[in-house]
Amino acid sequence: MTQTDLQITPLARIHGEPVLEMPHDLYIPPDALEVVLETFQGPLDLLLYLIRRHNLDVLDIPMAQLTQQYMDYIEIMQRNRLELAAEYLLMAAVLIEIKSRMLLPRPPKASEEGVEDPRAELMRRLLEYEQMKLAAQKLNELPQAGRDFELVQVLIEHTVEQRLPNVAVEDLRQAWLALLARAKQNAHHKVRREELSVREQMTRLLRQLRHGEFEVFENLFDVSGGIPQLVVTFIAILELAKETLVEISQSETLGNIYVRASRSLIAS
Amino acid sequence: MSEQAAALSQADTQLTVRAEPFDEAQDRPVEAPSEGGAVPIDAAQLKKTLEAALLTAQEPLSLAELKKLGDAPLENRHIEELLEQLAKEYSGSGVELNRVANGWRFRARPEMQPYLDRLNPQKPPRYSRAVMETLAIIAYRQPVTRGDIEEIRGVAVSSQILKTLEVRGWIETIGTRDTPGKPELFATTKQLLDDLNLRSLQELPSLEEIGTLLEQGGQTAA
Amino acid sequence: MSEQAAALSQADTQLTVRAEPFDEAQDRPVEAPSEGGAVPIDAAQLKKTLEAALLTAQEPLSLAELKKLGDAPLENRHIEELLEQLAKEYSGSGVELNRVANGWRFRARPEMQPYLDRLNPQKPPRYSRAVMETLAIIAYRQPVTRGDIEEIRGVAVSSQILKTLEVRGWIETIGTRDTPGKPELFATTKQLLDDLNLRSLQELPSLEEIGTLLEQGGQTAA
Repeated sequence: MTQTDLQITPLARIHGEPVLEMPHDLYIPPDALEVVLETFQGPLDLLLYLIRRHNLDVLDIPMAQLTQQYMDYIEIMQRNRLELAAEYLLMAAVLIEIKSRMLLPRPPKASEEGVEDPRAELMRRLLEYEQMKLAAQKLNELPQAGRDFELVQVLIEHTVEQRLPNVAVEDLRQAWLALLARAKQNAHHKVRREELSVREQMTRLLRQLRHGEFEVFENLFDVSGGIPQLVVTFIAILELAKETLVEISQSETLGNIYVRASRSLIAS
Repeated sequence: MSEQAAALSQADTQLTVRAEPFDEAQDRPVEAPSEGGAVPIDAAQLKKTLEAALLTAQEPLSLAELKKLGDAPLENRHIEELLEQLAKEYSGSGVELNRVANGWRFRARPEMQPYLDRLNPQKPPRYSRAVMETLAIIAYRQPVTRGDIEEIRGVAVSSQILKTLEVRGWIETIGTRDTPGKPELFATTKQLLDDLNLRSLQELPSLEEIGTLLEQGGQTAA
Repeated sequence: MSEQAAALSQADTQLTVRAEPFDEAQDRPVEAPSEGGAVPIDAAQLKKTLEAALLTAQEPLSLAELKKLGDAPLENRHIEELLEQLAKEYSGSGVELNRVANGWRFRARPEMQPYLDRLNPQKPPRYSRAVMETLAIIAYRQPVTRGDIEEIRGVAVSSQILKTLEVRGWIETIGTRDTPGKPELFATTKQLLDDLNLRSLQELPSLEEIGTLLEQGGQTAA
């Protein structure tokens, strides 16, 4: 049980003081043990620690010694009612098993074929774990973006204002098509086909009548648009009347016909 | 790089005030000694640090912040001198060092933007189906109320959708219908026609045509 | 600045191949004409654009992306030449141009970090041993399942650990192993390499180099 290994990393730091070995005194503050326990990454880590601390040979582990030390450790933990991960107990079983197998005399025949050392698997795992443990340290030493160096990022001022979606006529057509398709599935949503020009005229007329005053009927027509245009405008006025969007009045027979937007239509 | 590192560690240890200020650019004593202020010895080193700080900062850095980069107390004008030198050094580059309201910062030169945009071609945003259908309904069936739109679409129309179209200047309310609740009537604007490059609504694909298209899909028209 | 703009718009229109390549640095005909390849005319302009792009980019830029900055099709080696020139120009500055796994990017020189930390005292947290060991196992043994990691570490690997690494963008699942339960296979990402300023996994410290307790203890290897 040499204690000369100076390279041991502290087991833990308690109140800033490194704890290099398990305290030997009778009383161990439970919180200290908890810290100690947390520093180990698992049973393999603990075993590696014990191997290094006691200068044991990984390739020829004295199983009795190692097992004894491991069990002592587990016992302290359990005595202090610290919750031990199941892996630690499993490892205890593994160690005891290896130890007992090593006590058994080797079958003479098998020894010729070079029966595997019961410790081989444990050794392999210890070496592999240690390699990864060291690799983790190395990785952690590599300079890391954000931690050890900053990335350059210069501003680009996007002077362009927020981009708005472009819409093409085709998009509108597709949207309407989708509506139609859906409307067909629900027969009660009847989508009437209507001359678009009528709707357009309806909107135009409503805009014209926005002021809320009576407008002379004839003034609503754009004669330059030709006869079809006149017809469409006329239908639009009828449609507006039907939808009670406009009021049409005539004070005397054959007198002027006036049209105005419904009172409610006049936007405040 | 190792040279760099060496220079830096040197700077770490040497940061005392040199009696005779050096003109770093020329590496010889400056003719006119500065007005008696403490001159940071390794101005070149400090400039490099300022450069790194400004290039990595996400926000403009104020003089107060930049001062923290010196190992010795610094005067504003020293920092400003270095910043102006830096700005000059970057004058031929793709970025520029500017003084802004809350400090100094680098930015890409505006002329670079068309090129930089090639790297981040923002996909043109698209309107949702709900927005497009609402627009189609208003375009083809105007003037319509929200209720009309909802009836045709078979689902509720959120205010957000109408707002989107209004803000875009494509629809407007042209009054209210004289029914209970006085619902607003929506219509499309001339702006929409302009944006779609149409002279009038009649140039929209006719509903007849659309119906035909649909029937090609093997369905019967309503 | 307007000069800049002028230069740029000029570059826009002039991008044809000049018969006699110019040495941009000296602005006179180059003695030895280049090996007959198309030489981008305004190499200085392109370099400036590359510079602006790299200084503003949030991520490393690949050659393929950098090529988009040219107005004419470019060969890799032209871009690489310019990048190397750029890197050299920045050699005396506070930042450096590096090539990493995902391409090229600028970073502040690591020596600057102690200074930059003064501006931004909150550092990203250091990862626990458990996280780093898990990362090491994934990095050196990839692709691995959670079971593989647990086997090596001898303890259960919490989902939190894997999550931490995934959120950081350092590991990802690249499929499942064809065994019962179809466990996910983890591998490291290019992002990890970028963040460690490496070009490939081969630049990670080699396991031989890392060694083991065995060699450290001066004992003979098996």
